[in-house]
Amino acid sequence: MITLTINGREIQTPKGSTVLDACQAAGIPIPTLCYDPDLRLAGSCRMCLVEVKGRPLFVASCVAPAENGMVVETESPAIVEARKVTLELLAARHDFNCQVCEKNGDCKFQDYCYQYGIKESRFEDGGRHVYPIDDPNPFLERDYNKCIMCTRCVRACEDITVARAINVKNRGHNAKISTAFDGDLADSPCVFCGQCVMVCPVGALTSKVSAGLGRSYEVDKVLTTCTYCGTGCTLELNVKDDKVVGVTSNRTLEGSPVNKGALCVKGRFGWDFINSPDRLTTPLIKENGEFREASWDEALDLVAKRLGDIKAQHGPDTIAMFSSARVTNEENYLAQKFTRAVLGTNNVDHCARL
Amino acid sequence: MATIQDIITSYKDKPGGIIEAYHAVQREYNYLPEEAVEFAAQVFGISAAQAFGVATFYSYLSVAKRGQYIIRMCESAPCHIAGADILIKAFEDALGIKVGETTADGKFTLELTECVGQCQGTPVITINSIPYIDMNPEQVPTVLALCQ
Amino acid sequence: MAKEMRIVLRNADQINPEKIEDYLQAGGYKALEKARSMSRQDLIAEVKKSNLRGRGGAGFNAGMKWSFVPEAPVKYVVCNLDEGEPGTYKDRTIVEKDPQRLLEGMAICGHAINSNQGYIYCRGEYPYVVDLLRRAIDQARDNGVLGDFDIEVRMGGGAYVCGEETALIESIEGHRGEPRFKPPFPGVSGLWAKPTVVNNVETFANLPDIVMQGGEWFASIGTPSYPGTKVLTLTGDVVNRIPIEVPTNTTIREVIFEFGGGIRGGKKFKAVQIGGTSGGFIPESLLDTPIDADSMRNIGATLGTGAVLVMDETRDIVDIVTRISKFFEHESCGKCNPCREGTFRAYEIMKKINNGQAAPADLDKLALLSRVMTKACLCGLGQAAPGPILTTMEHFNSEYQARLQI
Amino acid sequence: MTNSIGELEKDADCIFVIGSNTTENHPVIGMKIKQNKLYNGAKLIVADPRRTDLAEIADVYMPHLPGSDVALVNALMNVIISEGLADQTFIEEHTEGYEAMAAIVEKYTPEYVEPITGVPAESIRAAARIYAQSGNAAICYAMGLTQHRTGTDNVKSVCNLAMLTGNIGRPGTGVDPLRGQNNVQGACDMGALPVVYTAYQAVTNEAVRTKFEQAWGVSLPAENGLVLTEVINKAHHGEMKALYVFGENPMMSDPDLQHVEEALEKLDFLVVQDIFLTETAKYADVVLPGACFAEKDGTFSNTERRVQRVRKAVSTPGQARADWEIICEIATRMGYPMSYSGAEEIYEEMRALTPSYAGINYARLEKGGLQWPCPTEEHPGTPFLHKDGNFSRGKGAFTAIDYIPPGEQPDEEYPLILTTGRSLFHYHTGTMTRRASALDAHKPAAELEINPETAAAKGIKDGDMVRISTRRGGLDIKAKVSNIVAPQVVFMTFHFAETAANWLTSSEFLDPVAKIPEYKVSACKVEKI
Repeated sequence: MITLTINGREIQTPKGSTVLDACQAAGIPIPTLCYDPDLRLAGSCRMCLVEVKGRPLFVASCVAPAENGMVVETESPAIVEARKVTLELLAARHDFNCQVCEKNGDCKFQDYCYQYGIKESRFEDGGRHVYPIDDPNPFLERDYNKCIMCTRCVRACEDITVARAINVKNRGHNAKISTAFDGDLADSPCVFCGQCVMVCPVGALTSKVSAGLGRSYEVDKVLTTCTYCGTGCTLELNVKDDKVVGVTSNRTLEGSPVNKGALCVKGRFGWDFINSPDRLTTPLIKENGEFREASWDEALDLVAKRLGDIKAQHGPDTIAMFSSARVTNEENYLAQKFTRAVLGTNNVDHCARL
Repeated sequence: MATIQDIITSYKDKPGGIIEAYHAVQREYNYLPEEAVEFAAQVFGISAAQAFGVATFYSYLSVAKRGQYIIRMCESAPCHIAGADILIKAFEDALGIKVGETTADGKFTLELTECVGQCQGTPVITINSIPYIDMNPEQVPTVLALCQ
Repeated sequence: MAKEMRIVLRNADQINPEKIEDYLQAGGYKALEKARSMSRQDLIAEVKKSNLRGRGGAGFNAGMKWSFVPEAPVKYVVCNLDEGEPGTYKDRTIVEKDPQRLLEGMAICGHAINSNQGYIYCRGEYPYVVDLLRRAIDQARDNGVLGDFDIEVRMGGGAYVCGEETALIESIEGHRGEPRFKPPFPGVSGLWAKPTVVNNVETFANLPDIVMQGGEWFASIGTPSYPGTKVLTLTGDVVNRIPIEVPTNTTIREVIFEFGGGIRGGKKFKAVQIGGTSGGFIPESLLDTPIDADSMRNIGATLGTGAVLVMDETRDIVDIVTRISKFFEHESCGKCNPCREGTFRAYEIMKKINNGQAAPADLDKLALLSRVMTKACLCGLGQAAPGPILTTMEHFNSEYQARLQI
Repeated sequence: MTNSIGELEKDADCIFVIGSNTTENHPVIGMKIKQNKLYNGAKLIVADPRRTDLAEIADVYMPHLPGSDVALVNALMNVIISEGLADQTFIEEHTEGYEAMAAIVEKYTPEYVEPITGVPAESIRAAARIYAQSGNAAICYAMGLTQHRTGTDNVKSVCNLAMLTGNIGRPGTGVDPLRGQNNVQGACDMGALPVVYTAYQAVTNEAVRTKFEQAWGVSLPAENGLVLTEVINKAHHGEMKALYVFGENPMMSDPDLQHVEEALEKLDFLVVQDIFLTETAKYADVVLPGACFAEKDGTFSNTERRVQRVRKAVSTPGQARADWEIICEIATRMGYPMSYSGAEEIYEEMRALTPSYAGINYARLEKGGLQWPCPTEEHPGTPFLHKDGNFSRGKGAFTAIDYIPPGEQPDEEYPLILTTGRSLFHYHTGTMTRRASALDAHKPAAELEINPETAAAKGIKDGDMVRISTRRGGLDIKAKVSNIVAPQVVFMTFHFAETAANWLTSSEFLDPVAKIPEYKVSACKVEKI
């Protein structure tokens, strides 16, 4: 263990941890924008700066190894001043329209501006890049007028998805997140997994499928398992007014043991079939080659009667059940129990092979 | 003229040699066409986005087409106080183009540069990286005439 | 009368730099031979004893730096020839006049840290130096003097930030030249994550003499805390715009008025910026300061690369600093927020001041931004960028005030 | 999977992917494989008729012809044996049947196999050496390996390969089928199969049957039932009278759709329970509206045997009901009362009868999933099977397998091989993804991938409409000219009802054991229209 002093408190932290780790474990909040525990470290946003006694420069706590005897101040006047200036500098390039932003209420930049009292930027005299918002893909909105250049999207694309569709182009103030030749995502190796949306701390990258349907503070998040392939990724269904309005990632190991929040395009953006107007909402009975709506009682009685009659007339083995690789274990259990115990046949199968 | 593929491939055994390969392509083509960036990404095992990121980071690399003669005019402080602004204006007037542009015949491109390390003779320009020191506006036609 | 003292420029204009035979005849590669006869520990101790401090700007004790390098199967020696500080042409001068000296110095370092591969990262602005070095390396290889130590030259692409050692390493690796956070330091995890010593050309070029004449000899030259000589390059409104090599206890005044021959056109001195474009501006009152790094730091200036940009009485400080601000805006790599946005906004405010459109609040804002950048930026570029602004606001404040809108 | 998904990211030193387009069909697993290959230095070997995303970054890529898997794997083993790279200790201590297998493999030299597979002998050698010499080597496969008349042989072949090199029973090794559907593992585990109850307890085993009879209070049939493809065939013959289809879509997913259509039309009674009016539901007598995954509680079991919770987030639309409730209602109306308070009560009944799930309860699942076997509530679950080479059956059995060519061979009229599969942007029969607005907007139609050489010979340009025909029928589709397929192979996805690939596939050739159809090989022709 390493012992260091943070804001006058003596704190113990395991060897190999960073100053940020030590602060977080001790419940001392440190603002971060570029830091993401699942990504390569960048040390570039300079929000997590702290003062370390004896060091002339501020120290980025996310990349600073904790050392024995360190004396750390996390909210000294000089640090607060530096964070404010950094926030003001970012505010000067950031399209501050929180009232219509998808990320309102779920935006680290907004949180820190609030926390540090940044209502406007003193550095807004002149230039600001204005980027068109014009990527035509149906999945994710790219609004680089809100980008704060934390590069978490680039690192997520490289480290998690390994699609490596985006990088930084140009340098200095002209630096911008871009695909090769700065074209559309569809013309890049992008697989639209939306890991970039997952890690974006601001409203630069958002889901087009969820746009306008509800903000983070309006939704309940229900942890469940994806309905598509057999990987078994967990995801959070975002629910507003008894409607699914989006999918977000649970990034804990406990909540998301298989995928740790990573999803694919289907899991993240393919949920709105749930609300499709094509959904079956009532039992249907076919009469003279046409379906008509029926009550549950009528439909269930008809099914029970027909199955019972056929079983009686032709024997149980002339009936079969196709259960499903898409329904739950509980339902599959009941389906085979029903087939065997009620229909009296072992003719139960599902599309495992197809 | 060697093909872009041949040029880049000749650097494939140099780890991290993409910048060298880019320089070599530019020596032949004066800029980095898209295919050079894409091919270099393949050869050096990095993404096209990263190869593009590298190509656009360095001021001596260009993904935009440029002229046969690239005139770079230093405007760092030592050249600045030695009259770089007047010199820049003289080149713009002589070529009829602005900084960042290429003449219609594709012969000249004017660029600004930061210090080229020839500060014993300010102001300095370079033409295709060859320095010309102690420049003054009167010498502009002479220098341009050298580009044949 | 102050005198030059030539160590790294000892052979300058005395030998043909294209001929390794000339260098050998002048005693070249004897130092490498001697170094290789020494144990690595003894060699490092000797260099430590010389108190040779890095000539690239940071001024860290070279021997000390080497001693931190851990054991590893692969290590690298990297020479920083990315001389991007405006007004600086010393490394080019050293290499153009005596390339073998650099190679020998690198090979000595290679022996000290047990590395057999060196890289020279030469700025893209010097393709002719790249060619010269490649010829020199070929000759050294053919001659066998380097033994199992090999050197490759890599050319930069026009990015000032690549003078920062970790950005330089990124660039050799074929990446965008964005600095890494430290630790880990290159000595532990540098080029391709292997232990790597990065030193400046001038630092390496001092090594053959230190090995031959001993650490004590070197330590006795110039100012004790920063001994030896320093190559300075004179530019601007000085009569002699030349490179000189002087002991480190030489004063700024001597540099400008004795070696430089004073101000051009009989004008009066106004200011000198030393150490490159990130260096502080020094007024007349501080000209008797010795040029060694510590003395310079004490007056809020830097020795840096040793560029000496002299400005006469007619020069417009605010205009020059505006131009310098544009340099940093252009050269910021864009990785960290305070530098990417800060250099951009600093230039914006400087333009406003320079155009006579600024109010007193703009000066306060500029001062605040500068103060934060100095301590908050990720690498030396952003930390040093406000230096010219802060020092001119201190020493030439009236010029700023005169530009403000009333 | 014998092993866990996470091991592919860190523990495997070599990953051999055969018949799996992982980055499109199991994207998150594909990400982990790519991470391991690109950042941790793992070796990657890919065998696939298509030049997939993983093939692009593989150390060795073997573009083998569809249906030549046994020959290819036998050749890999031939190299391993002849170069002395087999794990003799593992073979002696943990396996049986080696001699017979080795005898068969002897003739499968890389040179012998090259014309069968189309893979250069040197690639086979390189792949064999990497697989055998990389420490922990894992095999991943999917339907590209199994959907053949020799599907079972193919799977046994890769098991042979793993045992031959001792790549069993350690993290990062094993044989990992990547299962294509969210709960296909669970459906099998739950006994939705004609020959077993839950946890693969045989219906023909009297002790097992007695257990279930006691639990369910009813006598149970002792004979194996029919698999899905046999049910369709029986229906076609008029011997199957009623079919209850629950969350399946055979009118898209089954081979030879004309055959399926005729079969469904011959049924006396078809009930379909689903969330949409599927292609199959259109043939139903009664359609019952069920719940989608967001509308009910329960559990899914993923491809690594991990049981995880499904949680109800929203109500079902209209009168639609949770599927388990519907089944209970019908059972009750048929004179067998079924009633549960909720999914958990069903689960509790199930786990009392299911040894491998016995230790997994809902409370434990709150802390992340658990991997079966998990026999007791104290058991931590089983990330990988056959620890230290100890197989559940005692010794691992090698199977001596000869190569059998695919059932359908190209001929003069049908000179090309059609192989089918999925796209990243759609899922199975498209029932859900075709109604997911963004997915369908991005990928609204199928394309036929065709090699530039083949396309040029037919005068087909990228984007042209072409007609693809097999002995079953034909359909019109847009051509995508691409090097991703070899000259003699064409590929299309089966998600799109407008161009349902299974009008083209055959139900004639089934794997004799698994009864799996040969989706991956249909002789076909392609013409410009």
